[in-house]
Amino acid sequence: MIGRPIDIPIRAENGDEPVSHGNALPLLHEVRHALERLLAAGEETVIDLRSIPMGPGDEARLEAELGTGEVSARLETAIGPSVALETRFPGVWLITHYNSEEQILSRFIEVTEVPAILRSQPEDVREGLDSLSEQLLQQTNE
Amino acid sequence: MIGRPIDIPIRAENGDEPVSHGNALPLLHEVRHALERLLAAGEETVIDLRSIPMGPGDEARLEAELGTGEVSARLETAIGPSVALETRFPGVWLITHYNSEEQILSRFIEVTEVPAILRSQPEDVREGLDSLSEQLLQQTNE
Amino acid sequence: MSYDKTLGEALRRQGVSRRGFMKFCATTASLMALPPSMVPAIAAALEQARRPSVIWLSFQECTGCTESLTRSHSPTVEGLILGQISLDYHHTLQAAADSAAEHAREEAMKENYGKYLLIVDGSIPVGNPGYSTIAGISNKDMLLETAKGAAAIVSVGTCAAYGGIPKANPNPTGAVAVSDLIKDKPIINVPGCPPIPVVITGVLAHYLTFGTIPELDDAGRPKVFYGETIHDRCYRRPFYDKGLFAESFDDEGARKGWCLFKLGCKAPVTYNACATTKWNAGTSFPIQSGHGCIGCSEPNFWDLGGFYKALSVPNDPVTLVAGAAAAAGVAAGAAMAMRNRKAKADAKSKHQTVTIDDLEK
Amino acid sequence: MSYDKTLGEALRRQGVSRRGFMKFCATTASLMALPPSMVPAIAAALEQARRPSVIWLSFQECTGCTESLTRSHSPTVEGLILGQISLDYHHTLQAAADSAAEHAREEAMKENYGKYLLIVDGSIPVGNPGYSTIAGISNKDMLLETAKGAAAIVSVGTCAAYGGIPKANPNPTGAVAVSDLIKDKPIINVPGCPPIPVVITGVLAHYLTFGTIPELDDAGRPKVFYGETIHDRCYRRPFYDKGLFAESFDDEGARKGWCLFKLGCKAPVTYNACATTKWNAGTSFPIQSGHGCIGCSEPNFWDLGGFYKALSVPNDPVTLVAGAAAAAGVAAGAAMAMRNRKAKADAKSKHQTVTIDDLEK
Repeated sequence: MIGRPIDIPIRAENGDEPVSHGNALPLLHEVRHALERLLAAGEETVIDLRSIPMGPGDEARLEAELGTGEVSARLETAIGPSVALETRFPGVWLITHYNSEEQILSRFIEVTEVPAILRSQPEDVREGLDSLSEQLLQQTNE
Repeated sequence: MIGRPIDIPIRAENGDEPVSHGNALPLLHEVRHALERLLAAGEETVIDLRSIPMGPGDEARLEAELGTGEVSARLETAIGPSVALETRFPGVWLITHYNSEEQILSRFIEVTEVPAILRSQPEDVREGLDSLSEQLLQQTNE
Repeated sequence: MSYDKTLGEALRRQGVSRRGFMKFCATTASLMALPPSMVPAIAAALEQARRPSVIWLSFQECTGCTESLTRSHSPTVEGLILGQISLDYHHTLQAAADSAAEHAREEAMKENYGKYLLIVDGSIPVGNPGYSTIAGISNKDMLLETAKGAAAIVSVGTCAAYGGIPKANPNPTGAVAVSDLIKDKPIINVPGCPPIPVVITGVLAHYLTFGTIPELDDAGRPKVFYGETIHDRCYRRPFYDKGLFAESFDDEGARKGWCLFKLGCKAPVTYNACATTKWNAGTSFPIQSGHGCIGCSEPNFWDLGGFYKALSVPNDPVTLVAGAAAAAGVAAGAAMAMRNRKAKADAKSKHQTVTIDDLEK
Repeated sequence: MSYDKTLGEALRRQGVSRRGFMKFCATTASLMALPPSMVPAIAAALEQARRPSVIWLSFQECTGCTESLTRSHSPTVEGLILGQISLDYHHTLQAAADSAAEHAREEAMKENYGKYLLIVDGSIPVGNPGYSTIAGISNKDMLLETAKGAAAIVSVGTCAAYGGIPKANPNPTGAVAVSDLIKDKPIINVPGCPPIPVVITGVLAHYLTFGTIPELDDAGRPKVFYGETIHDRCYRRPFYDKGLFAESFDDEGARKGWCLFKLGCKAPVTYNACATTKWNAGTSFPIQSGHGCIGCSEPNFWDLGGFYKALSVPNDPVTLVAGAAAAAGVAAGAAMAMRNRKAKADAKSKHQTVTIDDLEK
């Protein structure tokens, strides 16, 4: 994971295992319901992790529970990179947006077949097509 | 690029620029037409690069012309990894399937909003949901 | 950035792809504490948004609010928002001084009369105007004059919103809040000492996006950021519910991250977004570093009786509150508590023995 | 892998996700040289495919064909296909020998009579049967006996398909091809010395996928792999069209990768998939390494008059063929040529001066 802020973790006395404050588990239940809606009706769910109360242990716990799955994707944009990781539960994706200094801007769990941000957007496709046509025209004229 | 086979390139006498055999350009025209169909009707196109005659210079030329775009994704499966790269023309993706020894199995250009292989598949989502439910049940019982 | 270009056009010219714009919108929605389902509406609005005129007045203040905002000004999403609303006048940040700066303010007022957004930080001394003047003009006069042509006013920081530390006993300057002087304009209070940078940006983003001011609570604060107490959204809330408290700053409870209520934490009566938005790009917030909330976004927080004095001690919360949580049939957790208001309300109505209603909003 | 599980079930149990299966299907389609648009149909068929019984007989051969196939047998897509069709009998690869191995063959024949796929490599000596026997049985007798119960026969390699090198003048063993002895079964010829591994696997994948044999040309070869000459799909074809030839193996033309036609390349009369499928996981093929095609997948290739003797010399191809290509209004290129048959045919019909029709298939 790139550019994660430094946690100031409150640790249990054994010093190894971060204390979990029980905030990851309810979120996993929410993810479960979202997966059921995705399968039943194709309904997508986005959870803004900034809106969820999270202790340092909670976020580690959540990430550990979600694990990593088959797909990891990196997106480069003019306002910084983003990373979309499929978790070990297919259809559950963890999306982190970074600024150009690799600080986290926002973080979402998306329950979807593919995060919207990975799809090529018609506006960009149109622009790319224009530039390809231009390039081919130049080569034909050469 | 990972695990690319070693080319035995036939090079021009200056030794720098691989000779292009003119096979990349027609393919780019094909890509242009596919992009037009994608924009006009949402129609997707897949081109199997194994079916196209390619000299060493041609493939390098094609890759150079396509360039790299905003998204790079890696897929890990039980039969080896795959890599999906958006080219600098949004909607045009280069997909390479590798075996578990990272040798190329097959290579495709996909003209689509997102390569099918990146989408979470209903069969896998169902299996993941079952495993999440099982996991949550165990934690509730603990 | 010129006035006549939309934000969508401006970003596109800066080489921001549609995906980049989507990321900008998702982050802006998060900034505004709006649900991700509103992203398409936000995208449609932001794409057409045009740069508003903004005048920023700093009165009796410590520059902490301006620092808070400008410290978040890296080439980021916040940066893009600030770039889009870039200020016509900000005395502290402006290179020009005195009459030249005043000329800029007067020009901006004239050109955008009735349409500009006025941002104020600092309280206004009315006891002795000489305590704070700008280019020889008293704070009160400048505020009254500039407010006339404003579409709305944002009071940034607890000083502008409620008087703040200058107004603390014995209030030597006769400091008052913006809302004490202006009665005929919409005023958005963004309190905090300082306010969370992304909350300031979030309010500005709301204005930029929708051209309106967000929904406010009784204290004039945007509900979306100040709708819940820090206690209700605190990750340590489950320890409170189980009756596990730190009793001193170096005991076992402190080390284990238990609830800081008994050490004077004001989270149960403080409305702010610290517990979820956090500070320094989401790194932490006071409670996470082991110190109780001092309630800095509440009116008169300085005079509320001591930062280390507990609000009140809950009656045997172990059996009462934990029992209620168990009855609701859910895993205890602040996230769950927040997201299951109804279940909790049901549980409460069945358990009349719960006596700490004042803390259980 | 048991008979009663489908391929879909078997892969799933091995932890292959649906995405992995899609990748498997896309690669299998590519293997079979079928268009990607057929992937959904292939997926549906493969998912339900059940393991067929396969018997492999090796006669008068150099083991090159078996090597070619098994060298592609890493834990790959090919490996999965081979795993699924895993052999009931293969004399060369089998640990058991002689009577024990023969027993396995007889068992497989009895249990799957009329349904098994018979694969043969090597030619059959009929002049003196003593040249090649297995467990004391002559090759001819074993072929005739095993063929009786086969659903279809695959002749792997030029020896089994057309007699190959053993049949080359003066054919001391009286070698013949499978098709010389068997007249009442479908025979698929997969020639090559050796055949391209993925072509062997592609034919087996076709049988596994669809339960049928692919469409064949007049020489009994699957059209999908042997439908075009190597010349027509060669990346050096544009040089041929421009009349740029290497005249020796170390001249400027050779260094620049020009056409090897004048150095005896048999690509214009050789039907095979080398130019697109290539060898060693798509790395290269003879022409790419600077040597002409020797035509090893054609009948009697050994006796065709010398590997380094040019087939014929085109008549001033610079003006004639380049003129035709220009008339078609397209950029010259093998890919384009292949994909614009109609345009090329039109161009040819307008340019009757083109005299090398024997090369322009």
